[in-house]
Amino acid sequence: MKYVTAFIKPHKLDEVREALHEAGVQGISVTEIRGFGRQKGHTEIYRGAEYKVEFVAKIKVETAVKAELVEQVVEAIEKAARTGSIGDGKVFVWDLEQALRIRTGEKDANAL
Amino acid sequence: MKYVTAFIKPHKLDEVREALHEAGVQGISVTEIRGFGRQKGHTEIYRGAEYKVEFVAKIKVETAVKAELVEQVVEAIEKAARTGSIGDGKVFVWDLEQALRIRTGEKDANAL
Amino acid sequence: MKYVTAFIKPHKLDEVREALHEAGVQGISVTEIRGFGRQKGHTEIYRGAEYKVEFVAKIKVETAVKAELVEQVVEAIEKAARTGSIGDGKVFVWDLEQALRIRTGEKDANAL
Amino acid sequence: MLTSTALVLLMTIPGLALFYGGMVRKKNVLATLMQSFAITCLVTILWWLIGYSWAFTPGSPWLGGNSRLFMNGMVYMKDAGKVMVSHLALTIPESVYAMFQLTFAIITPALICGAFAERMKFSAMLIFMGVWSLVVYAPIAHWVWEAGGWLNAKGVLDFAGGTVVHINAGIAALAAVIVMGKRVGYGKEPMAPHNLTLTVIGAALLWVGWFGFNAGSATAADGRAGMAMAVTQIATAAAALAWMFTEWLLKKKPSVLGLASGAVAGLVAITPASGFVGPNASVVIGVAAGVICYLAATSLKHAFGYDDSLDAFGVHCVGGIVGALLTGVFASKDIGGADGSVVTQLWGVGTTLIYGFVMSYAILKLIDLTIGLRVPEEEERIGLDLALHGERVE
Amino acid sequence: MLTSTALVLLMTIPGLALFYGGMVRKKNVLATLMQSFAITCLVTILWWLIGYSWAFTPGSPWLGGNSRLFMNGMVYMKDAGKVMVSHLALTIPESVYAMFQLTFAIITPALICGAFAERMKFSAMLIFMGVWSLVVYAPIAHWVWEAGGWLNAKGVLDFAGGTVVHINAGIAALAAVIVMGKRVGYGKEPMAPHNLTLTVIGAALLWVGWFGFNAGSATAADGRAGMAMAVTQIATAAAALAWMFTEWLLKKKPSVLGLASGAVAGLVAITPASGFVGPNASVVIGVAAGVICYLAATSLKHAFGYDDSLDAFGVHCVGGIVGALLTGVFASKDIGGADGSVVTQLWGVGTTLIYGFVMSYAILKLIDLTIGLRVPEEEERIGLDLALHGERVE
Amino acid sequence: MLTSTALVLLMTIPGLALFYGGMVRKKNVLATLMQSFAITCLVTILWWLIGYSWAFTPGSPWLGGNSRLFMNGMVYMKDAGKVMVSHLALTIPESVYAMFQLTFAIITPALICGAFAERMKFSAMLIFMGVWSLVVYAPIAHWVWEAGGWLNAKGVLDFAGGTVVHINAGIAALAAVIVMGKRVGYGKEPMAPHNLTLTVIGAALLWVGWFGFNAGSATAADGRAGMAMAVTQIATAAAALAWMFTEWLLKKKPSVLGLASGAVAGLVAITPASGFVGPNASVVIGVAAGVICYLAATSLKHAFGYDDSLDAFGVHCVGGIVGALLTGVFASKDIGGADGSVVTQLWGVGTTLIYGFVMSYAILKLIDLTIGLRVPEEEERIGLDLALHGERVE
Ligand SMILES: Nc1ncnc2c1ncn2[C@@H]1O[C@H](COP(=O)(O)OP(=O)(O)O)[C@@H](O)[C@H]1O
Ligand SMILES: Nc1ncnc2c1ncn2[C@@H]1O[C@H](COP(=O)(O)OP(=O)(O)O)[C@@H](O)[C@H]1O
Ligand SMILES: Nc1ncnc2c1ncn2[C@@H]1O[C@H](COP(=O)(O)OP(=O)(O)O)[C@@H](O)[C@H]1O
Repeated sequence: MKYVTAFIKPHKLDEVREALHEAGVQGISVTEIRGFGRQKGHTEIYRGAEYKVEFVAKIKVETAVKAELVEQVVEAIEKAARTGSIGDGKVFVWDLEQALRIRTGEKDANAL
Repeated sequence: MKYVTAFIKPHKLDEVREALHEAGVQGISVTEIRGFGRQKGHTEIYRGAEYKVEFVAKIKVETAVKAELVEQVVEAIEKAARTGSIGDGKVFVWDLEQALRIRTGEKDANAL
Repeated sequence: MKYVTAFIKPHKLDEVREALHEAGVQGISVTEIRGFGRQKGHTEIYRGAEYKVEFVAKIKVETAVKAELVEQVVEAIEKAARTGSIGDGKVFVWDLEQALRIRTGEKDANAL
Repeated sequence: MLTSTALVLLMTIPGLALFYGGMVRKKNVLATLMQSFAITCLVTILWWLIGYSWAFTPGSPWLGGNSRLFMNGMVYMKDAGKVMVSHLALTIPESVYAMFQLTFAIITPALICGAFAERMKFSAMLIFMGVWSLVVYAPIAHWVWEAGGWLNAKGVLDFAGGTVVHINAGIAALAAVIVMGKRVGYGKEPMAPHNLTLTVIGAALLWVGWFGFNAGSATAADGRAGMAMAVTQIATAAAALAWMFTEWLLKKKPSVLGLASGAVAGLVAITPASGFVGPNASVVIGVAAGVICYLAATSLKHAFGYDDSLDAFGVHCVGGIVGALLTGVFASKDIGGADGSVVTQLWGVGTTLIYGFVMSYAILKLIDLTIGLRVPEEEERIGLDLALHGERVE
Repeated sequence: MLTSTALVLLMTIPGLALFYGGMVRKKNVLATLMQSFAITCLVTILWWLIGYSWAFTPGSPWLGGNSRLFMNGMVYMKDAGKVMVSHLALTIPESVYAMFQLTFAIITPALICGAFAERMKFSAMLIFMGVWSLVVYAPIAHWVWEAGGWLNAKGVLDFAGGTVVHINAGIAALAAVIVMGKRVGYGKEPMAPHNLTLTVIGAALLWVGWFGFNAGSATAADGRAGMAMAVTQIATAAAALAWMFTEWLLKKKPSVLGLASGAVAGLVAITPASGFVGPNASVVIGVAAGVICYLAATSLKHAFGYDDSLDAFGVHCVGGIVGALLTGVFASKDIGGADGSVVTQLWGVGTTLIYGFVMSYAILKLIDLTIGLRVPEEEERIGLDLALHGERVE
Repeated sequence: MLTSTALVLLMTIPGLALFYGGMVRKKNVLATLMQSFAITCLVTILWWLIGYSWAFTPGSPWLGGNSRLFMNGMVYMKDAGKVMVSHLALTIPESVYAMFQLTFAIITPALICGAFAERMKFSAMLIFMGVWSLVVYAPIAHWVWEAGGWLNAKGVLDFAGGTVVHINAGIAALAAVIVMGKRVGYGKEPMAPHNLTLTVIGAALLWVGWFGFNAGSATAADGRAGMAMAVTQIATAAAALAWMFTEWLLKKKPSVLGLASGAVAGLVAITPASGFVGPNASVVIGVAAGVICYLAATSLKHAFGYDDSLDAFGVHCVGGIVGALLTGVFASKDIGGADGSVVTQLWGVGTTLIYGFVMSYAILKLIDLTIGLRVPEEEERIGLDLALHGERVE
């Protein structure tokens, strides 16, 4: 099994979710995060005091998939999340050792 | 060392935490996330406009443990988090390469 | 490639970010989490009812780096995040299989 | 009086709604606001239909008459220059008097909601409040405030509602707590207030609005109203500080919830006394209310183990009793035209406690046996906002 | 009257600001609050300069005169004991009358903001509101409320602004919606209200403030003001419950947004009628407003597919029409000194709809062709708070 | 007057509490609300004990007498029909006058809190405010407002508190800032306002309440009160727009914080002038206040590098000086019965600045040397909500 994590632009979440679904992914977990990277944040001004907000709001999507699906899944995310402008984000892939579905006790590939 | 991550129902956090403690785990980190899976979200209605909220609120629990503890830990989570109804969540396990306790500089197994 | 995750004290984020930058890291992702560990939470009292808030607010910093950078990176975090008092947090390192920059399609080391 | 009416409306919505709304968990905040708002609407309609007539027209010593059903006959006639007035307030139009009294009839049931917050069905709540308003509130208001009411005849003093409003609501709250039982997870899970900012705004608006409550009850902008305002302000401040310092002493930290709760306790306790006492007495009443209500909301509640979610009983019933009895001690002929008597006051307090408890308990039991009072456990877990109203904050 | 003025100011800031602010997405809440606040300031200055004079001094049947530009001649003279009074309100100083009327001139344009929330440029909004206030609001106020206005002469009844305020604002809202088009993502992305707590506070303050609106319009604290207050209270409660029960029936859940919206619909509908009808008529008006506005804000909007973000048209224009026509049905000589006529009322409604729509559309188009009405799509995505004002909530 | 009192109370809680509470970081919001609320209570009790007597009874030119300690002798007598009145306000009961003045005595110290927000010990704050209220506020109020006060005798004009309230609070704020030093991390870490929604609500309530402040200071609902209300409204709008446009010009974006701050600056500046000037002068005062306070809160603060957290000095002291001096320029005999003189006004401003600064500095130093003014750095980091009060928002 593989574990795929993607950092994407927030308004792309819906599209990525659908693309993953079509690629056969059954479950994903999503977190709101702050990204620091090439894309820069913005400035806020309060009574003359300027605050540089360094981060950009991003979404982290994570999903465990069968090893054979991983190519498709990465590609699906890439297509759905791409806008072509800076800050589109990254996809990372790890090897996953074990998986377990809590409800049924199913293990590994069956648990995804 | 192994790294264990579990996605569970929010109201199960306390029980899981205790179970982990009993299994000998000394530290955990917890994040609020949104889960998309077999369990479906709910509908909200505002002045006749219906919004399908697709996600379900879940809790992500992550902890690094000594390799020999991993079986017990997974089992502890499984037992504590199970309600038997859909949406109970998953447990994933990775291999972990290094660990470091920032305060003392201790490494690996000693750092957990 | 390696993937480094650190759990640190919130007010240390700025320093860690700068240290990572100096160590050559180009992008990081940051999440607000709740930590349970040796450092204990606090007590709140509302009309005589005491609530033990077990967790301590922590920050999770994650970044993918080239394998050869990993020593420096871990060290940079260690130095920047250390206050010497309990609750300074942990650093964990994994092996990373793939990386992809969504905007350009660049792969692995080039994608970081 | 128009102003006083607006101020007292401000007390319930948004005042009380926010005071309570800030104290519940986030998943129940809208449901809690909705209770105050819906009660405002429901009681208004019932008041127009029946309530005003039953409470404030002459009838028997036990209940008013039917002459003002549908606010019949209260109509203003422009050309004739005729304005109906109530026999209870000769200097203002009866329509204004009815509206001013309506705001009291609204806030009383709304106060009860604090007791069963976070677990009652909305439909059951509407039914309970509707019935309660007519068979508990209207009669007691009649007994105490209508010239022919039997407690009024006995000489029970209740300037602005210590007995009719606060003891009455507080004892109904206790009945509700007993019938309904505790919230799921009470004592085990944290149930900390989700946003005390709202609670502080609410308490502040209650304070501001209470001027309308107490000063308005003089039904004229004269010296008595002025004195009512002064003692209200002083007693409230004294009670807030008393609660805060007690907590500081016992729990090591002064809390904003304590300060705000103390202010409300002071407002409650000075209510029956406000047109009858002077500044020095008001300080005593305030301090007593602050300390005693603190103990009621903390030690007493823990000792008996009931789950009065937002301390409707601990603050309103207990504070109301403190105020009613001290009115008996301090009321001075000079100020209010009548000397007080603790024994007479006990009559008012006792009757209200007994009648209010028995009736409230009965109504609630009846509803529980028919449509049920509580939401299913699963809905309580999800939170009432989503489960009952399909809405969510953020 | 001083109090009424304070109460009506309370309606716009913070009342309306919060009512609207709670309904937008979090990224637009400050921008939405800012609209109400900036309009309050802008219209105040224009009123001092020109607006008051054009609306409330004698002139032609179409527009007032220039005698009160810069509030000229309204100055109070202490020693001479001289106080200027308006010919429209002989018992209060003209400065007070002008301020009371100003609060109406403020809330009317502020209501329009609900239609184009979350997408309009701040600069364009300021310009639109400034022009609209002078070329739409001032004339219509003059027609209906100044003794020499042509609709006034025709006998059109509008006690506190059903036509001048609500239909007027509501039809301008429709024009804005048509000119500006839908929000990016409308119908595809969720656009749920981010914090209904704010909306409930806002609705409650609108209700409280409306007493100033309706009772104050009697320009005296007499029996008519009292009756205006009573019918306002009853109609509002009836409308809120009507909306809630309709929704409960059709959508299975009673929502707090529905209850609050219904209350506002009731306040709107009773406005033109408040000094002319009695309690029973007010219940009918309330129920009608609750049900019809519910349908307007849900079915009607979906049927036509326009994006009236916060239902400024659906609640204010539709509710205003319901109220204006039912005033024709129920107005009674006994109460307001004049019998109502639906035909006469139709004159008022029709003229306002046509003049208001045409003028609003024209002004908006002109601005759109010159500086543009909408923010760029990227800024709409980021949210107006950051894009326009460089600020953020939390 | 009852209404005015309720309105002015509304200014401090919840008005000012929210205005300030929204500007601090989330970890300090409850502590900030608590300051306003606790001051309200504390000053009420001190006012009853001593403050009122020292400020508003005849005594020497420097301080009032002791005849009204414990509000002695102010009691209303129902049967005798006797009502005590103050020699300063013959048409209202003295109890009402004392309460109205109390609301001013409350808001003045509460304003100072803006300067040392996010770092002062709660206990130290209570002590400072208690002492300050008696040895700074009471004497200055006596000098300016009591018939025998020496500045009053000199002809210093201060209708509703430009000098007594705003300059006084503002200069104490500066003293506090100097004694206490900067917040930990000031200039390095972001300290952005956590929730400007609260700040906007607060500013709006300040505006609404200020009608009570300024119009109420006429101590009668006459033409002067009406004019006071009109100029308050116009000056506030002018100042808000002036601040907004200045910011728009210099920083490229109009902010809601700017608009709200400008409104407060305008309210401050028109306060001393409100019963003395007409509409046109009020526009000038408003614009001047908006621009000058903007510069004070931005450039001046940065130039000197002090940390006046919420600009209590920049807005209240500077705005108060602008208003006091322009009152000298514009006050007209026609309106207020007295012509203004800048020189006389300078006397009032100067004495208040010197006496206020020296005394405040001394009291603060004394407390600092005994129990200490600031919380430990660790507690400042955690936030005052948890550290001092054991509570948290969400
Ligand atoms: N090395 C990294 N490790 C973890 N997250 C990263 C890394 N680099 C970038 N990110 C995440 O991806 C987001 C986008 O990266 P950025 O450098 O701004 O643009 P781009 O993806 O177009 O190169 C960042 O905001 C951050 O959340
Ligand atoms: N493949 C996956 N990768 C990551 N998280 C998942 C995956 N599948 C499910 N989850 C998480 O587990 C939660 C529960 O999954 P769900 O399919 O709803 O029910 P069940 O666990 O009973 O099969 C989801 O809401 C999601 O947060
Ligand atoms: N085994 C672990 N797995 C994951 N996170 C951990 C683990 N142990 C500690 N943490 C995180 O590190 C934080 C600090 O740990 P703690 O035990 O309090 O102090 P210290 O780091 O000084 O030993 C915790 O709050 C938690 O977020």
